[in-house]
Amino acid sequence: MNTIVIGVIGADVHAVGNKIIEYTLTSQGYNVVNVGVLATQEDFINAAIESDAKMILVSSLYGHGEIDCRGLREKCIEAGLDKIILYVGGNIVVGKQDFKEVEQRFLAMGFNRVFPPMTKIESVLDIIKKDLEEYGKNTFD
Amino acid sequence: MNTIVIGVIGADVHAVGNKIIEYTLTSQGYNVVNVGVLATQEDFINAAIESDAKMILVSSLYGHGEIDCRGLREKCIEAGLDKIILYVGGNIVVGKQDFKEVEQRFLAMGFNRVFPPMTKIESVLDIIKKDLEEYGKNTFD
Amino acid sequence: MKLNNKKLSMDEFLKIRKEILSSYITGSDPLLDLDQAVEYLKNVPNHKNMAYVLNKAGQEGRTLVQPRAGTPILKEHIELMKYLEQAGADLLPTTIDSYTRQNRYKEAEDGIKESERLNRALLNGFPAVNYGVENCRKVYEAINVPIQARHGTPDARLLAEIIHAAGWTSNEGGGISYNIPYAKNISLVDSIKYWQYCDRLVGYYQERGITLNREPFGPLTGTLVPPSISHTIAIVEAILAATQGVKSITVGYGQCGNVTQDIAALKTLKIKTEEYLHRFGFKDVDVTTVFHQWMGGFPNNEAEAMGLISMSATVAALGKATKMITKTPYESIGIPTKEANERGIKASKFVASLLKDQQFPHSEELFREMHQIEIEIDSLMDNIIKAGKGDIASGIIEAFKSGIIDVPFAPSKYNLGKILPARDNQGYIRILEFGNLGFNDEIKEFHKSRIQERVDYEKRTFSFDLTVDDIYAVSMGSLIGRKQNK
Amino acid sequence: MKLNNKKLSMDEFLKIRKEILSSYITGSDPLLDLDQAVEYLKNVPNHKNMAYVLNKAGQEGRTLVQPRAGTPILKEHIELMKYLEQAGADLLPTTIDSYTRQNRYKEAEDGIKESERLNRALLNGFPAVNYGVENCRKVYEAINVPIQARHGTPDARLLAEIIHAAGWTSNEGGGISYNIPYAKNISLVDSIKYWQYCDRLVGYYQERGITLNREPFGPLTGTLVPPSISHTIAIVEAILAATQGVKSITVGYGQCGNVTQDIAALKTLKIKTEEYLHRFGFKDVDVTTVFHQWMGGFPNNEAEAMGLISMSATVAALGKATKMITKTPYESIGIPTKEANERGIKASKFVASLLKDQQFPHSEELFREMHQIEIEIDSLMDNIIKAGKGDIASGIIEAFKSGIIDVPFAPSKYNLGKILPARDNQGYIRILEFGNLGFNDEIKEFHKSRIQERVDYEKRTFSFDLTVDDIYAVSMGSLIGRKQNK
Ligand code: B12
Ligand code: B12
Repeated sequence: MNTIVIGVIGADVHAVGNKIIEYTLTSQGYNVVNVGVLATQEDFINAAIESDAKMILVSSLYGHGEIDCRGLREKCIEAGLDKIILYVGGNIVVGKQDFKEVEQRFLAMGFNRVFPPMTKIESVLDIIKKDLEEYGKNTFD
Repeated sequence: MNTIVIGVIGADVHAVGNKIIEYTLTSQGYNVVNVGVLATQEDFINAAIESDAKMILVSSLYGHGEIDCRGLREKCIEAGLDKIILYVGGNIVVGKQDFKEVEQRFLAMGFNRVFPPMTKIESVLDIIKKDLEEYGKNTFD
Repeated sequence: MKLNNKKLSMDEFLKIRKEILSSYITGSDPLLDLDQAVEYLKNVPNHKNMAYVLNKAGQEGRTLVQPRAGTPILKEHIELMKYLEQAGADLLPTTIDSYTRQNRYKEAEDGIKESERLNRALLNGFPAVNYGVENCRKVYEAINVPIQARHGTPDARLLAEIIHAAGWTSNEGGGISYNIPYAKNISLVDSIKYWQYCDRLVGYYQERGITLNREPFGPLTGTLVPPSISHTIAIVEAILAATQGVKSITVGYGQCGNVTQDIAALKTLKIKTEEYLHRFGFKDVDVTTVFHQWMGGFPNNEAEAMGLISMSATVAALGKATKMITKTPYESIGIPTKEANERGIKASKFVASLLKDQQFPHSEELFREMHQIEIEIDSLMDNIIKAGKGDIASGIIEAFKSGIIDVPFAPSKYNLGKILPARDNQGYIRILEFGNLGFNDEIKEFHKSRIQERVDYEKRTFSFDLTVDDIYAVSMGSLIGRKQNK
Repeated sequence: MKLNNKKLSMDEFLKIRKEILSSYITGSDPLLDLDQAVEYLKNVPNHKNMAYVLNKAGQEGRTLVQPRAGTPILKEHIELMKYLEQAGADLLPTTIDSYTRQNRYKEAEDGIKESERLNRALLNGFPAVNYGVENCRKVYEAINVPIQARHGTPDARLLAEIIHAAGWTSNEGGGISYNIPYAKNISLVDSIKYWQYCDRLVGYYQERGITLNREPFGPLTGTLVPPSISHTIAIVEAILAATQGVKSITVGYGQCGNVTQDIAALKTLKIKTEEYLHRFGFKDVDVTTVFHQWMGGFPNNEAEAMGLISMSATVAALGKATKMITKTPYESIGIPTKEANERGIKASKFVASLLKDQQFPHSEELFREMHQIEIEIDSLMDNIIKAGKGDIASGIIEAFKSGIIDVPFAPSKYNLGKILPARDNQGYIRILEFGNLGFNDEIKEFHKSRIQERVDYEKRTFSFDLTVDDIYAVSMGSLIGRKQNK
């Protein structure tokens, strides 16, 4: 059973989507480790190490995502999580910005996939499955 | 007492503004001759000749104003109304168009003043007064 | 020939038909052969049949959404229709241009040409008569929901022939509602006859198993029309239509702005139409309702217009109208772009969908207003029936002549034009000046006392000023044109 | 130190104050001298005083409009405020950024710098503590309507000091409502103490003749919160505030979507708050209400969002809320531009103004729901008072611990998180899973039977699925997450 770490990064308390993501991924048969809201980068990384997770799914709703996510990939690598798949989604920047640009910014930070606002978790289950199947084909450094 | 001819030109039946214009100009002390809705260019001109009017105030609401108003100035001149002041207002073209352009088109047709949508008659009383005071200073041909 | 409310015989119908079809070139199209047209209409699937779709929505208690739209260039009109369907319109319209409405097909033709030449619309709608059956079928075939002609044509006989033969399953209008607010010199006798013909055409198809929908135009002048007056006219037109064999009728009403009065109006509209149809012997007519979002002057600001549109949609949904006609954020400016139209549709549909499981609760205030509207309708109908010595067609003619029924701000010289409406202190539309309106004294007293309450509150006098202020009020953000607002 | 509901003595207050002011550099500003602050606040004119303006609107039965807005760069924030005032906001907010809310002033400082460097907002609000009194006064002085801090800060003591001394006459929040939905690890005992201090500060000014307004945050998690739960928390916070000397309280409620439930909620909110304030001996507190436009997930399409906003405004106006907090067409996307914010304001204000002379009629359905909310509140309040052995502060702590009171979807570990809400067949929010909620059996039976009705109708089972579907529903255009919608 594949393990996915989920949580809401930074000073962000938006809990509803997080609870739904936990519920949905669990019913899909994944082992979900939820670090909850107000999670630090370390919370994500420690949970991923402990649970031997293949994927970290970061939510950021409140707009500070850009500040909060910087350096996560580097810290993962330092912690030896050199194959971990990183997703980010929610409302990850402040305001309505051109998504193409936003995506570039987060890809440059080392995320594997970046999702625009209103992407329901149900609609990305296929991608998650596929990416997990291909886990390990890439190392990130 | 100055006489003003008012009416709604063409196949246009919007009667409400027309009734209010009649009421408002009358209470301002003008002699108002109302040719009503569905008025032809001839209706306006005949009324102006008969009543010795100084101004014709054309309303057009339904969008066909551009077609309906063409040639009015020329017909006025032919009929000897060479000093008559011509106003047009309402929703004089189809749709939302740049008003500066619309104004140019109607000025080119020989109107003295052209008003954008939502110009309440109450808000142009001063201009009417001033233009009537200056009546005769210009002939149009 | 004297007018009365009798079904046109087949002979009469066919005789008039011949004349009509020869009145303009597109009338000679072989596709107007009745057998061919029946064949074509038989193939209209249920989901593209207005009568079917409305009846179903009525049974399910849903409120459908229909915009207004029409543009002169065929290709663009088709694009427009597809776009609005995509935007979520449950039902499509085709608004007909104003020259066609006055049967000025020559000027309409010029309008098409000019529009094509300048590549911008110089007509305010789609000139369906000029385009003829074949082109109208192209419109019908391009879309997947029912389509209806919406216009304002006193003599729409040729138009009706063409659109129905083209698969358009509904026609808006009526001998009264498309004359009094839309014409100046056309006699009511004539326009009612013309519409008896339009209805008879629908009856003809009905006899051949094809149910088409007819919709009297409820809002009339759209300007402070008290519900009982527009309802009475809708009821009379429903009876006239049913007499010619129409079986699917959608009666309409234009929002007045007081929520309770609007909901009372929507409820009584259906109740009283069905009641009078039954009284006149028509027991198998499907009656549905249409709510027109605010029909008077709109605010200029687009966000405010969206507020008004959505508030209207809230009322339509809570009042369980079968459909609502949407406005757009450009209403006060001019014919909307398709994008502006889309915004009106989307906002309205969202609200309707959100509220689909809810109703406006029954309350004393609601029942009181429903009762008020009902006794007013009865008073008017009694007088109309009396005036026609039992014949509703001649009754309505007489009633308009004497002012028993009177529509505020109507341009027609066949309308007495003596009544003046104004709002009371809660924004209900009441009547200030009755002229000869067929209201009994008790009803008049009620209206006067309600307006008096407002006049006292605002410390002003009973006069036309009230009406003028109320006409401007909504476009300036108030329902009631209070004195201190100036 | 044990928590109880007692007014802080002047000594205690001043002692804590000293600590607070020394906790961050801007706390040492001489403008925070209480005498100076009193002097400054004395010069606030009535039309810029939240307490005055709300009280007046409440008496006139009008519904005022207030947006949410805040941006990190001072100059731009001032521009934003002026722009929104121009757009028609009757009351102005300043939304505080999320780092400040967690007292992370260092990160807020970085956020300001980064935002200035990149010339785009990297913070989701205005970091008022970092800016200090002088800059906050610049905001106050630039505008002509009352201004309020809106945030979500468990420990807002320094923030409260700074904003009030700057002429901001209202502070949103409360020891419960700004903890449970906004924090994970902060103990309720602490946050209530922090807010006793904030309230005491307002009480301090009150004793010197300056009435400031306080507003518990009504919507909590904004997600399917049953009215009786949020009302009970609002009532408890009102009592806590009144105990510290607050005299102007605005209790809040987030729209649930069923119109009748919303209006019943608005009416009972005022009635029950006043009732309990009286019971606790506070007879001279002005109670006004605030209605939050839909607080859950919004639709993506901007026209649909405008529909939702205006429909919300319709409910606020008919329910006679004293003010409403507006949303914007960008809600589902991100912090709005000022233009998008303006659109929400204009649409809402238009609707409020249009409906100002109308009310939702009294009806059996409305009274039934009001009664239901009232008995639920009484059941919860009884249990809370019992749990605290008469002390409401320790009562609420105990109640949260045991789940007597429980907020759905709250992130706080001090919330039991066992209840699950779901809609019934008319869209009323009911409860599916009660955990230990302080409802008697009769009330529970009622909730279950109402949800059962829906479950039967949709032929599905009683489960968390109902809740999940209902959470998504509005953003997808339905109120009820029906099974067949999927
Ligand atoms: C009520 C109304 C109707 C009623 C009219 C009833 C009647 N017989 O009077 C009905 C429902 C019948 C109707 C029909 C139609 N209408 Co209409 N109607 C309106 C509406 C909503 C309000 C008009 C009104 O009464 N306003 C209140 C009065 C007091 O204001 P007013 O008319 O603007 O007049 C004031 C000012 O404009 C100004 N003014 C007017 N003339 C002049 C002249 C001068 C010189 C000056 C200085 C000032 C001035 O002073 C007046 C008093 O203050 C407007 C949109 C709007 N404004 O919100 C559309 C509108 C005018 N209608 C329109 C259209 C297209 C039609 C129809 C073709 C289609 C349809 N909807 O069925 C038909 C046309 C029928 C025909 N042949 O004319 C369009 C015109 C589009 C365009 N120009 O691009 C509008 C703008 C709506 C829209 N956005 O589509 N309509
Ligand atoms: C409810 C709500 C709140 C509640 C939250 C209660 C709680 N504790 O959970 C309250 C009222 C407390 C709140 C507070 C705030 N909020 Co808020 N809130 C919302 C709102 C309306 C709905 C969020 C929600 O629950 N949606 C329903 C769930 C199911 O959807 P979701 O959260 O989007 O999650 C789904 C998807 O996004 C996706 N998803 C999420 N993460 C990920 C990750 C990956 C990898 C993938 C694939 C998918 C995915 O899957 C989830 C399930 O399908 C949104 C706006 C909106 N969406 O309409 C604003 C919104 C998120 N909030 C916002 C803000 C600014 C705030 C506040 C700062 C200000 C305020 N309004 O007080 C505070 C912040 C507090 C804090 N420190 O975090 C902004 C963020 C702005 C931005 N990014 O530019 C928003 C967008 C509103 C706005 N337009 O201003 N909020």
